[in-house]
Formats: sequence, C-alpha cells, structure tokens
Amino acid sequence: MVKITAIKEVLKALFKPATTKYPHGPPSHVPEGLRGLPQFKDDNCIGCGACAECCSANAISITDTGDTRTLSIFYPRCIFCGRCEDICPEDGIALSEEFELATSDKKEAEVSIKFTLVKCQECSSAISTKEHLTKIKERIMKNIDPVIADAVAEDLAKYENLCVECRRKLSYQLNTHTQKYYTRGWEK
Amino acid sequence: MTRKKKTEKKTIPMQIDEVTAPEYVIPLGPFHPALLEGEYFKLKVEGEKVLEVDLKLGYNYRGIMKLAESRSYHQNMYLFERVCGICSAAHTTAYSTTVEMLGGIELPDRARYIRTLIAELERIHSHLLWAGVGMELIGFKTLFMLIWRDREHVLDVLEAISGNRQHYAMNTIGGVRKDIEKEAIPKIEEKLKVLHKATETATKAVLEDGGIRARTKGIGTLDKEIAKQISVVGPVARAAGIKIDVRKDDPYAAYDEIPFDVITANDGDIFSMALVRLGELVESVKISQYCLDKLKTTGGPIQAEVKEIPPGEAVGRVEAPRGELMYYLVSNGTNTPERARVRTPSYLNDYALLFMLPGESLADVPITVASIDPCMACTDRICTVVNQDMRTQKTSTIQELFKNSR
Amino acid sequence: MATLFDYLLIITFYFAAIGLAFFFSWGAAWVFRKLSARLQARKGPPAYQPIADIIKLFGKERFIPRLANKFLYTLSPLVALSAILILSFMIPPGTPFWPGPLAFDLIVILYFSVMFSLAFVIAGWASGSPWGKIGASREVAMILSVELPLAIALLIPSLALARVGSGFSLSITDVIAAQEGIFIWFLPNWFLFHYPLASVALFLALLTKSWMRPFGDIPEAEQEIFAGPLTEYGGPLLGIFELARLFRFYVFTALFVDLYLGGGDGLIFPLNLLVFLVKCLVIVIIMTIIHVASARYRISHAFKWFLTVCLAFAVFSLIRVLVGF
Amino acid sequence: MMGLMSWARGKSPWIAVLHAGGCNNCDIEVLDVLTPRFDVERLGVLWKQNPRHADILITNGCVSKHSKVFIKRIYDQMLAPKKVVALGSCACTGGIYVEGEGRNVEETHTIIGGVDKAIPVDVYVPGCPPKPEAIIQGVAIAIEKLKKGD
Repeated sequence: MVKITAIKEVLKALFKPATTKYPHGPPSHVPEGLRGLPQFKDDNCIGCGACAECCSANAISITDTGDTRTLSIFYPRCIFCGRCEDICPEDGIALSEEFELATSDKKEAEVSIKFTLVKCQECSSAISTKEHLTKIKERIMKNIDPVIADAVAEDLAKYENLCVECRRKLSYQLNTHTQKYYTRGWEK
Repeated sequence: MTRKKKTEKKTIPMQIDEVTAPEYVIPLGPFHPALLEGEYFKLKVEGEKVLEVDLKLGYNYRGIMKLAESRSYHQNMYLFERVCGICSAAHTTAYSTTVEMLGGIELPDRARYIRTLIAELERIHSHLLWAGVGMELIGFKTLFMLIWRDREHVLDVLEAISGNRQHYAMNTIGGVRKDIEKEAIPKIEEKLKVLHKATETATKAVLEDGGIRARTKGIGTLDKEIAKQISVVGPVARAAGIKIDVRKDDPYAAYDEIPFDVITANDGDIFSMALVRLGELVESVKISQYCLDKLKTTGGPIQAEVKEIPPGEAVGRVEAPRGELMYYLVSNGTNTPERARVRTPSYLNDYALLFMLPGESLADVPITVASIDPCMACTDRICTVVNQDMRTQKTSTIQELFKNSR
Repeated sequence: MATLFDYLLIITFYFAAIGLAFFFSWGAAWVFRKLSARLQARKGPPAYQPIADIIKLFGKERFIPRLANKFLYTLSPLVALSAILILSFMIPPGTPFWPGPLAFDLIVILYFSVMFSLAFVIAGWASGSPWGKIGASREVAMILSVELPLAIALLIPSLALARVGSGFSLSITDVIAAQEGIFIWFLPNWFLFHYPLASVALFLALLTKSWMRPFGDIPEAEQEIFAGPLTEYGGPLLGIFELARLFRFYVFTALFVDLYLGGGDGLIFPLNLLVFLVKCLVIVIIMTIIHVASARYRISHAFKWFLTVCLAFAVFSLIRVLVGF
Repeated sequence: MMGLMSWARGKSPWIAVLHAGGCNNCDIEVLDVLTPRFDVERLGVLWKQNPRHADILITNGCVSKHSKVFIKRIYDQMLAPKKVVALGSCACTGGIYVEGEGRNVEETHTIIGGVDKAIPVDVYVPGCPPKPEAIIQGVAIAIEKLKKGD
C-alpha cells in the first residue's frame, strides 16, 4: 500500500491544471502547417482536375454541367492527407488551418470552385477550362525550340478550340495524323 | 390479486435459478467499455472465474487489402495508414519499405532519420496510451489522466512536425514528405526531456503502488513455451522472455546504426508486459534523441526519385509498437499493386488471449485483454479465431492457427 | 402525551434535517468531483453539476426492460431512497439534542444502511441483465465483507460509554454527549483517540459503503461490468438512485463524525452545526484523496482486507472495550 | 419547468462512445477529450459507456455489414432525448474505405458507408481524426440540439 509517488504526483497536479479554455477561449495548439480544410485558390487554380485524380479518399469530384465546370471537395469524406496540395501543378489548392468543421447539415459541407468551360467549335462539346488551355499553351511555348516556335504557334491556333475527337478528325483531314488511327477505324 | 402473486412467484425463482446455475455465459462485447473496439468474447464463467473463452472478430472488417488492389501505390499509402490509427506510421513505414524493395529505391540519409524519429515518437505515444488505458482498466483513473496529460507532449511534437495529431502522413515512397527544420529541433528536444521525466514517474508509480501490483502480478500469465508455439510477437513475446525485435533482427530505416537495448522480462504476466513497455519508452526517447542529433548534421534531400515499379514481389518487416508487422506486395508493373497482404502483430497476439484468460477472475478480463494491446482495427480483415473447448486443446501450432484463420 | 404542536415540531425538524443533508451532500458531491478533477490536473465541473445531472435524469424517457421483474425493478430505487432518507434524519447533525420518538438507535442505523445496499442488490437481480446480476453478486459479497467490521466498529463507542461513566446506551446522541471535554493535554475527548484502530476500520468500511476506491466501486466497476446493478436503469428510476447516492456524502461521513469525531463538540447551536459540517467536509476531502490515489482492487482482495485486517482492528478494540485496558 | 429541464439537459450531457469500424483513431481522440488538457467534465460531460445512461452517442468509424445490427441495437438502447454525433470522415460518409466519387458513396463488399446509413445522425464532425477542439465543437452543437428537446 505504498503509494508515495502517486500521492505526490496527485498533489503536484492540484496546483497545475493542464486544462485549456477551449470553447470559451483559443484552441490549445495550432502549429504552422496544420492540415485543415483544403481550399482552392481562386487566382491559381486552373481546374485541371489533377487533385481529383490523385485523391486517396475520392473526396474531390469534377462535374461538367452546361458550360460550367465545378470542382468540389466534399470534406466529410476528406482525410486531410494533403496529397492534393503536393500534386497540384499550379499551387491552386492548399490545406488551410481551419479545423472547426462540425456541422449538423452534411449537404452544405462542401468547398467548391467554378470555371467556364470552353466549347469545341465543331461539335460544341466541352474541352476544358479556359485557364487550363492557356496554361497548356504557355507551357508548350516555353519549352519549345525558338526555331520552330512560329510553326507550332500556327498549328496550335488551328487545334486550340477543338475537342480531342475533332482534333483527330482535323489531323486526318490535314494528313498529319499517325497511321494507327486509320487501322483502328475511329472514323465510324 | 392472487394472479399477480402467482406471476411474481413464477418470475423470481426463475431468475435465481439462472444465477445460481454453476456456469453461465457472459457476452463481453461487441461493444463494451473495456474494449472500445468491436470484438466479441464469449466468456463461460463460474461465479467470477472464467472457464472458457471464445473470441469472435470481424466487426471491423473493411476489406482494405481488396481496396488496395484498385488504387495506385501513392493512394494506398494513405489507405494503409488507416489500417490502424495508433500504429499508422509503422504501417506506412512497412508499406513504403516494401515498395522501395520492389522498386530498388535507396533512401536518402535524412529521410531515414526522419522516418525513424516518427516511428519512435509513435511508439512513445502508443506505449503511453497503453499505460494510461491499462491503468484505467484496473480503476486507477488518476494515473490514466496524468499519463495522458504527458502524452499530449508527444502529440504536440508530432503535430508540429507533420500537421496532424494522428495519421501523420509523413512517409511517402522513397522518403518523407515534410522536412524538420533546424529551428524546430530544440523545441522537440525540450519536449523529449519532459517525456523522459514523465516516463520515469510513471514507471516509479507502477513499481511502487500496491494496488497496481496486486492487480497485475501473476495475472494473465503466458508461458514461454506456449508463447513460442503460438508465435506471439512484440512486447508480449518479450515479456515472456523471448528476445525478438525486428529493429535488431532485420533493421530497416536507420535502426542498423542506432544503439539501443531490447527490453525483456521473464514472467510473461501483465506486470512484466507493463515493465517491458515502460522500459521501451526510455529506449525510444534515446533513439529519438539520437535521430535529432543526426538530423542536425546531415543535410541533403528527403525524397529519392521514384521511377516505375517493376513487376515482382517483396516482403517488408517493421517493428510496430505492438510487434512485428509484415507487408507482402506483388507488383505487375502497373501503378496499382496486383496483391497486397498485411499481417499485423495483433493477429498473432490475440490468439494468446485464449491461453491467458481461462482461470482468471472476471474482474481481470479487461486488463488481460488490454495487456496484449489488441488492435482490432489492425486485425479485422480476414480472421476468425474460435476455440470451442479450451481445456482439451492443449497444443495449437501456428499451422492450425493459419488453417483456422483462412 | 405529545400534543399536535410537538408532532409539528418533530416534522419540521425532520424536514430541516433532510434539507441539511441534501444541501451538504450537494456541496460535498461537488467538492468530491471538483477536487478529484483538480487532483487529476483537470479543471472539474461547476457547482451546479450534481443537481443538474439528477434533474436531467428525471426528464428522460421512462423505461422498463423486457426481461426485468417489473415490480422489484421499480421498487428498489424507492427502497434505496427511503432508506437513505430515514438514515439522514436519524443521524443527528452533531447535536446531542434532537427531538423525536426514535432513540436514534445504532442498531436501527445499521439495519437501514444494510437495507440501502440491499436495494442495489435487488435492483441488479431484478433488471435481468447479466451485468446487473454480476453487479448484484458483487454487492452481496461487499455487504458480507464490510458489514461485520462495520457493525463492531459502530457499536464500540456505545459500549465504551460505560467506561466514560454515563452507562451503556445504544443512542447516538449519548455517544455525542460523551465526547465533550478534553482527553489529554489539548486533544479533545473523541473516540478517535480512545480507539484509533476501530475508527480506522469504520472509516474504511464507510469509505467502501460510499463507493469510493480502493474497494468501493467494485460492484459498479465501469470498465468491467458497465454500471453493475444500475446497468439497465435509465431515466427517472436512475435519477432516484442517483439522488439516493447523493445522500451518501452526508450519511456516512456524519455517522463517522458523530461516533468518532465528537460531532459538534458540545458547542452552542449555530456553532456546533458549523463545526460538525466542517468535520464532515474534511472527511469527504480525505476520502476523495484516497479515492483518487488508488487503484480498484479485486473482490477477493476486499474480502481479505476486511475480514482480516479490518476485522482484527475492530475485534481488538472490542476486547479493549470489554476488558478495559 | 421546461426551462429548468432544458437547462439541466444542456448542462449534463453524458456521452457514450461507439466504435463502428475504421481505424479507431477517433476513439483515442474522444478519450483525449476527457483527459486533462481538454477536460470536458467542466462542461458537464461524463463518460458513461453504458448506452442506457447516455444522452449523446459519439460514433466513429465506417459501418460494416457485420456491425450495422449492433449499432442499431446500441442506438435503440438509449433513452430519449438522444443525439448522435458522427465523428470523423468514416462516420460521416465512409471516408477512404468506400468507392465512388465525391457525394456518390458506393458500397464495397463490406462497408456500407457512414453511420447515417444505420441510425439517424444529428451532428457531423469531419476530420481524420478531428482535433479534440473540433470534437468539443461537435458535442457543443449536439448539446444545443439537446436543449431544444426531442
């Protein structure tokens, strides 16, 4: 029945309560880089959907309705791993330090960003967002040999506003397409 | 009036018959305050004495290994992290070690130290958690509170390093995701000192207190021979006197160069399991300190370049806080694994309960169950261990266990 | 021949006693919870907490389990509450003067305290859940182990009255009156100093009876058997039980203070009550510290402890009283 | 009288923790909430693991086909008024263990999704695991609902 340590510890604790004031005061320990609610950055995000592709929990979804594309994080499903932040090519999504997410309505628990879709000139189906296309163009032009830059820019202008299928058709008409598409019979 | 009396007379003796009957069955679980997780012990008791035990698992079966086959290697990292909440870093370390074996990836030095540091901090958090919960189960709520107060310091360190209190998401294939900056290291060292002191007080309290001694010494004893036969791992094995530790036997991360002791005890009862875990806490603090010292001097990248994973198969082993954790992966050259198999320490240790529980009093069942630090979240994927007649079944080999579990 | 006025006076006194018991228990329950929280490095609940819990329970759904014996299931909380209420006005708050026809017989007090425990046994057995039954059987074991040293230690002061000079009496008021004055030097004439071993035995027994660790919460060990006898209770019936359990802070400490700590020390009216309550509070605080700094023992340990050590203490003191050394 | 009852309900919510499935990390965080740093007893919260005594059921983890029956049974054992808090992403929707994208949760061969597939849920606390502060916030919302009555 010797419990000197226990009683000593207990009496020491009497004068040093470790309790924070939380609901009536600030949270105890919020370090820098806390993995909280993911937020899209309006300026940087181009709506490419890489985050939706890599999300482990499939919390990010892309929906194209009419001429708008909505990227939304349904955060009751999010596991706050930060993989989307790692993978984003444009620094367009980041985990904020917001963690007080409790809600009684699951329907509103969503973070989303909207983009206008660019339509195909030929078949008027959606290609991608305007920002995404400009970024692609920029990146292509940046890495290209300046000698052929003009020719490439000319080609890009032709293909820019076409969807994947129509691009293939056009390249077939212009006779620049690789042979395999003939044999596959895509033209049907 | 007479009718009422008759019904009363009927009902009361019936209940007395039930209770005074020599044996009756008590359901412990699937949801019980002592267990927290869904598992089901069917205890046949005589008064307070446990005669037979049946164990039924599977309430927590999530089909993780099936899910893993449909997700990419990187996505699986976070899936396997969520096999178990307490040893999440051990799971990711094991998984990434296995994938690195498949891909032939060499870890940078700095990544190795950070990985070891996280693993050891997690061991501290897990063992402190165990000590607290164990104290609570024998009714010592105060020590539970005080131990968990000190445990908050580890969580603060882990939160500062990784950005989350649990599920650190630090490991990635070929390294770690976040670096530890030079300015943060002194703060971590300070917290480690606090932890060291807290560990010492906890050990002293456990050793000194008559109540804890009376409740744990000689309870739930696992014989060394039986322990070897059913091949328990981790602290349970070490408490029974079997000196196994993957960190020493098959070093991964930076363990090959770090000096540390493997703590063992001889009795195999709950008291020695507590001693082993408390001893390991001190060792873990030492290893963390070593890693921090190395991190101060070593520079370089924290991630190796990862190319495609070639077809093949690999087995990775890691010492999780609960014992040996094994991952087996088959790759077919695509970005998703062909087959993933996880064997967790609790999977082996749970079976020991069927040998530890019979003969103990009902009051000791919660602490005995907790003594092996069971992690049903780890275990519940494919396993059902049923022992119909404890008394007659004297030897159970590992083959039988595997046969039962498939 | 008592007049109507006498009866009214007695009834007023009874209500006053119950009111005092209630408010002291409320305060003591808060001190118990707050102090144990502070000793565990926490902040603890506010002062209204014990009463808010009980009010809330009365507002919950009424419920009787299908397997329960409905009559006993509903009766047992009432038995517990009435037993503890009778106890709370039978034990005088430190004053030798206490009106009423009852002689405040120690034997009756003993019986009602057993009845209070038995109510929980009935509750456990009637509720029809295995956990309730285990809790009930544990409670029976606790009664068997605790009551013997408790009974002996309870009767020692009244047996000792003969030695003090006022003659053998089972009345608790006589025991209080006998403890006035000085023992040696500055030590008051308390039975604590006359029979320290018996007081230890009684203290431990009362500690256990008021659900304090190391032995007290064995029958309702939360981690082992949910809430023991009260597992299947909920709503208003649980509220009655909780109310009855609240009074334990007054009844069992008051019993100890009256018998071994001299009650109100024979002071004039408001002072003796104050001194008595302070003593009770000190006992509650000591009980809390013991409760907080110990683990829960097994039932076999409780048997061993009470039927060897405590019984030895009590019997030794009994022999001292009877032989007179 | 109703005012007194609603006050008492708001000041004395007893909780029970139910682990439905998942990785049991939220379980530990709930225990954390009871320990010195966050000590919810100052808000009147008591940890009663007996569902019969509890007012707020804190559930964590995804619901597997195996455990659905037991979750329903535990919920039925509670006495009204009762509230349910779904803790963590698994309890809210099924989290990482289910298939499908975004809101469209598709069952796998074992997991049927969040706790709301088995019992009615009043408060959702996303996070993996939620910080103890977030748990306290979720419980506070449940208390507000409890105050308003059934």
